[in-house]
Amino acid sequence: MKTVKISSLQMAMLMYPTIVATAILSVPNLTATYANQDLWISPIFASIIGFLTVFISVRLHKLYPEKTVIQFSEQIIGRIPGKILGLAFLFFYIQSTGGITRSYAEFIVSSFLFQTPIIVVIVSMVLLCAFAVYGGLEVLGRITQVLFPLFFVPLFLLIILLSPEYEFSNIFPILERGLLPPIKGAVVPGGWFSEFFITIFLLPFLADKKKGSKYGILTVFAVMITLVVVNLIVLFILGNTTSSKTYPLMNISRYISIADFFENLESVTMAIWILGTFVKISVFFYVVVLGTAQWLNIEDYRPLVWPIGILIVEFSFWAVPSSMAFIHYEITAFPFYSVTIQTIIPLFLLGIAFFRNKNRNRNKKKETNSVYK
Amino acid sequence: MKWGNFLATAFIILIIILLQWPKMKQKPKKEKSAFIVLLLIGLFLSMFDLPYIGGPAKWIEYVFNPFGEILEK
Amino acid sequence: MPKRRSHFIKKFLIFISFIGSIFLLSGCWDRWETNDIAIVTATAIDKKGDNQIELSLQIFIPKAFGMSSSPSGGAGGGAVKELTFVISQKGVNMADALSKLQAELPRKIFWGQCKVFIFGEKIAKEGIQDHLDFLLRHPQPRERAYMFVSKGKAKHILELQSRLERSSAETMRELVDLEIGLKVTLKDLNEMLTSEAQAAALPYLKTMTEKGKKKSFQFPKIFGSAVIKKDQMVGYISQRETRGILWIRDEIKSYTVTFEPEEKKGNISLNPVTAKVDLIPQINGVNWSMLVKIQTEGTVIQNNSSLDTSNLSNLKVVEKAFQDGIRKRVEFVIEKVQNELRADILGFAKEFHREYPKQWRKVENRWDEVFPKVKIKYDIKAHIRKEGYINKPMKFRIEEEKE
Amino acid sequence: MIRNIKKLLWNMNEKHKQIQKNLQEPKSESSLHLSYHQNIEALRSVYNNCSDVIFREFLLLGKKKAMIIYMEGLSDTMGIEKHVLSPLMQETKNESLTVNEMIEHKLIISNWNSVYSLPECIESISSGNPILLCEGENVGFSLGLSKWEKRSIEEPEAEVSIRGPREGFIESIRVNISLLRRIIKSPALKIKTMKIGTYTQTTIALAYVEGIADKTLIEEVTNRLNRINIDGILDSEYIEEMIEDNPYSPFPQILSTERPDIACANLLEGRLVILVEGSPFTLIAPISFFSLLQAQEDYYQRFMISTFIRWLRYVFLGVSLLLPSFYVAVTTFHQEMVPSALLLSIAAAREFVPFPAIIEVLLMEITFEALREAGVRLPRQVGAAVSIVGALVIGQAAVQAGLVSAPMVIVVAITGIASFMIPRYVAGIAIRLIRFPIIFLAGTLGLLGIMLGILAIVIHLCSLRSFGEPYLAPLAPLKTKELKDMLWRSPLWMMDTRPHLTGEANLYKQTSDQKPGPNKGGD
Repeated sequence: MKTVKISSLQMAMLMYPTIVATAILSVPNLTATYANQDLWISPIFASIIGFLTVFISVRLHKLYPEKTVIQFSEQIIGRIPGKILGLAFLFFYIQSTGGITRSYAEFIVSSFLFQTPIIVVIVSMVLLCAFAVYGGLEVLGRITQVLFPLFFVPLFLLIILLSPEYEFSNIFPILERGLLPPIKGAVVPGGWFSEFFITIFLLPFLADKKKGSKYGILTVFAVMITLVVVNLIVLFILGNTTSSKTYPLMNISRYISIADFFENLESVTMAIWILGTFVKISVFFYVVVLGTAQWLNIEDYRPLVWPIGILIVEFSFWAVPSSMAFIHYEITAFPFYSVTIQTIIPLFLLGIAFFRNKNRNRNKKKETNSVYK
Repeated sequence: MKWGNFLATAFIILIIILLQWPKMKQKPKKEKSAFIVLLLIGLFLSMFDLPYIGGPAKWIEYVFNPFGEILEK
Repeated sequence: MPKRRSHFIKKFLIFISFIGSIFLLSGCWDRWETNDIAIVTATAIDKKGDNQIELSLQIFIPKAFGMSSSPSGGAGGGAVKELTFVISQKGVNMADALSKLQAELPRKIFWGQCKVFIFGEKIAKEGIQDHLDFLLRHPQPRERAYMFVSKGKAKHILELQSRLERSSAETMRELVDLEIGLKVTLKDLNEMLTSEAQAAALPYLKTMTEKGKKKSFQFPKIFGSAVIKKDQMVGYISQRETRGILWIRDEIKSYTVTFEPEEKKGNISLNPVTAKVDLIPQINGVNWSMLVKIQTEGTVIQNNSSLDTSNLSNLKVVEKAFQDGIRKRVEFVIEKVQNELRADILGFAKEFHREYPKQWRKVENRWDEVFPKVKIKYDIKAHIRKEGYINKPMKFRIEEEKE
Repeated sequence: MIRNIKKLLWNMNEKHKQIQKNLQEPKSESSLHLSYHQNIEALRSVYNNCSDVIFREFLLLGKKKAMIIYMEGLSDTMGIEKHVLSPLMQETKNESLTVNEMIEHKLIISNWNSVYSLPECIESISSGNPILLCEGENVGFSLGLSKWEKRSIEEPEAEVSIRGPREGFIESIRVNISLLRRIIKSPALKIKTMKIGTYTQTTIALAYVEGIADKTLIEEVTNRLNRINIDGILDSEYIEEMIEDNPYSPFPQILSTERPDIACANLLEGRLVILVEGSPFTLIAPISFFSLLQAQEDYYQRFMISTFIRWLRYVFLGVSLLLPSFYVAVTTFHQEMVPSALLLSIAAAREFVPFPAIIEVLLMEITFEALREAGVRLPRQVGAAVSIVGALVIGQAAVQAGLVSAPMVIVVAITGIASFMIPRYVAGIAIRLIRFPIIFLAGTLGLLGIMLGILAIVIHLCSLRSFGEPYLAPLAPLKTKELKDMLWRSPLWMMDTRPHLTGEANLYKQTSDQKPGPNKGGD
């Protein structure tokens, strides 16, 4: 394969929409269900999982600098178990991609294009992502660099334009029922934060490896800040009705009104949000394709893009029966599933690899001592 | 089994093969077989009425249900 | 060269399928031409019979708009052509009535621009929550739409004509935007009804008649507010009292304060008035009290009294009078809300909850009983900062010149 | 099926080989003979039926037979008579010079050289240089006396500027090279020439500044140029299409310009310039998307004004690409987005229009494009008439007849004006072309469709390269140092560095800290 290189800034710009794009839409609702007016504290707790995941992924990367988790898990726990674990990862990512695609389409169909067949929305997006993934990681990196300002600046503008409507006192009382509700609320965004494990698929391709961990941590921090801010503005505007809205951010963006002229801009919000979702689906798609290729020991992953695209479309139907069921899944299963696969298992891998290396080093030292001296 | 879905998928797979195959000529056999097998899995899945049969989400929900119950309390 | 060839075939196929799909796709689904939609400008919900509601829509007629705006159409110069018409239908709930309405209209009903919702008094007394469910769930109605309660049938208000604006809906919207009365959007209403107090106040509409020489003209007017508790209308407060609410809610903006200084004849009017209002909840054992703190400033716009405000000692008298005027107003309305209506439309519950979450939880379920017992303290500071372009009252001048 | 394709491809291959064979002219390896007559015969048979080739025989200094062969109209007849024939035909008695000495001493010509083979002779003749052949010599002399009619240097019509040099390239490559040389006097300006086109034998010159331009880039371009095997080159576009990175892209990956100052500016930034004989348009490579949006005049105006104009251009690029589709999306999908009053008037205006909005837009856009194309091709006087008729028909009659709505006319007009804002014609065409698929997308999926269209364009632009350089260069991959000439136009004294895309070695183009001010110069 050609040596593909992206900069660590590009990695950060890839990761940010990957986490934030779907999180800003549904996290305020999901956390408000548990944390009520303390929903803005939850992302701070949740970000601990993010920091931990980035730490694990950077550590693992340092032990196996040129490899992704699919490859080195075979080295750590042996060939057959490694393959099985790799399959689990692949299954997780392909299913997540399907789920993300479906929730994207579900959102579009339920708020904008009511009569459009959902398959059209899904297929058009997956097709575009397939083209981007086919172009390779370098192209993805560049795309996200173009899209990042288009995604971030409007989000920022939204915060400013809505400022006349803020009712800051909605934040009180802080920690009314102690720390437990915000911690419970942190469980769901925790699932999002553990998606930072995807960095393990990007780190081997960094041109400036030294900055990798720094940018990784920075991204977690940026995501945390974004979620806190988004949760706060949702709270400031919607107050105690936050938990009853399916897409709170959507509701507040409908509330913008400037000079009686720029009103009802939710379609624009949707359009911009699509950019983030595109990056998210593309990154997940890329991870699945790259992982599959590595799992099968194939050099060029590009031909696999198309068949996996079909699988993603099928999974998007298979994985989710209805939008209510998906929300239920997102609360009761997804966070645990995501954290198990992306944080806990890698943690075990890291532990095993660490001990093995120690042993090996000791053995090596012994060997070198005995043989060459 | 929905024939519409199956036929549409088959058609798309045909297009994919037509477009991608010429580029893969020089590639090793392994790659070609992986490509075909993945396509066949896609074709196989398209035969089911996917939204209405228990999917992976349900299995996972089943596995992680205890945790979810703790949260719901 | 085989490579190039295959490349070409690929691009060609993609192109063909792309174009083909585009042609297949366009012309269906969610596309609605502007001449296929019926733009709803206002909605009225009334009670009809025992268990039914009557949904009335005010719908814009683009044809008439084109006529009145083009120079050739307006040549007649006669009566202004009506730009809207009202259509109504009954049903068990809004969605039901709406589907019946749709069957009567050749165009698709479009809610996206509907900025006025009016509940008839009867239905408001019965409960509005069920209808709010529809408005909040349906993606088209706007959260920013203004909510009203009307005296009598709401449908009548839609049927009124407007002389300045395009429609009566537009008139009402503009009236609210001037912030003379309450300004309640769908989002606000939803928030207020689900908040701790579970009470809200909506602007109350009345049909007024102005008798002209040739024919009388009817127009809608905001006339105080309707008070809603849980989800039913429990009472009504007058326009004057509504101003008291505006004071406490810190929403006074463009209205003139007129008061009479003690022991002096005549009035002084202030405009504009700026104010800063704080509600400070206090709990002392079992005694719950609320400190209403108002700091306000105004500019003299008319002085009919015999006081020269440029005199500093006189100014103090005037300021005192100003202060008392506000106090009277606020006291009056709080008294009414607390004891007569027993609906916490002022958001006291929220304040207590925020300041004293623990104590609040004890009374959460019996706030209705606690609310009337809350003692109110006042701390009102009123000042007059400017006196306009002339200093002494006009009266004075004339008298001075006489002498 | 696959076998069929295979067969097809194989056939293609064979055909291609044959074409290649045909294209290669029978090469006469023959070097010149000692026999004068044999040489003449060979040349005469080559130029059989070419009435414009003149064979003039004369006695060289009264002794030997000699012949001068040239093409009428390509060579300087006066010069031949004055500087070649008249000195060589004078009989001298005492001297016995060799032919070489004779030419060196007698000919009053600065530029000549010896040729040893028949093909060389032919090439020399067809490029206008007369050939002198002598009895008993197996060497011919190519005399630098070519001269043909050419256009004088004028202001380029396609790229007009208000301030800045007014010279434009012309069809003669020599003049064009001299125009470059007049601006960049340093010997570091190198010019490599080659001939492409089996029949046209067009001279192609590759110009670059040594030390600034990347060496691998020069190699790459040379390779691509050498790969061209075609019968004729009529314009630089032929070269452009043969060496592009992605021939299926609507976006130009090579810039063409008529102006020497633009060419030189790019040379100094480390880019390569390809000049083609017979075309006033020179090619510049590699380029990025943003250089299509920059006019040379940006650098001849005060930087604030240039920055403002640049931003205006970016905005109107978006407008010309998206406005019609946005109008379609908003009026047919997202009516709630339009402010109430505006929606009511649009609804009123559209009330009697028989077409759906998307058809209306397409109708108008296509008519507009047709009008524009008609205006370009027609003689200038008629062109004006066409545009007046067009404006009248669309602007007034169509609206009054109720065929289109007035807001639509405004939208199309603004789009039209916006597309004129793009300084490079080729980029403008690309944008105009892409507009149509996006209108379709907007008509099917509303804003979502527009967004998908934009995403597709972004994906395409991001995977596009111009001679190995990413097409969206300073933006993606991000080069913070180069944003100063993309997001805005920094003042000249702040632009210290060259774009890193082309020359890593010679990064700084001027000393930094040259900010002028009263305390720096004079008293």
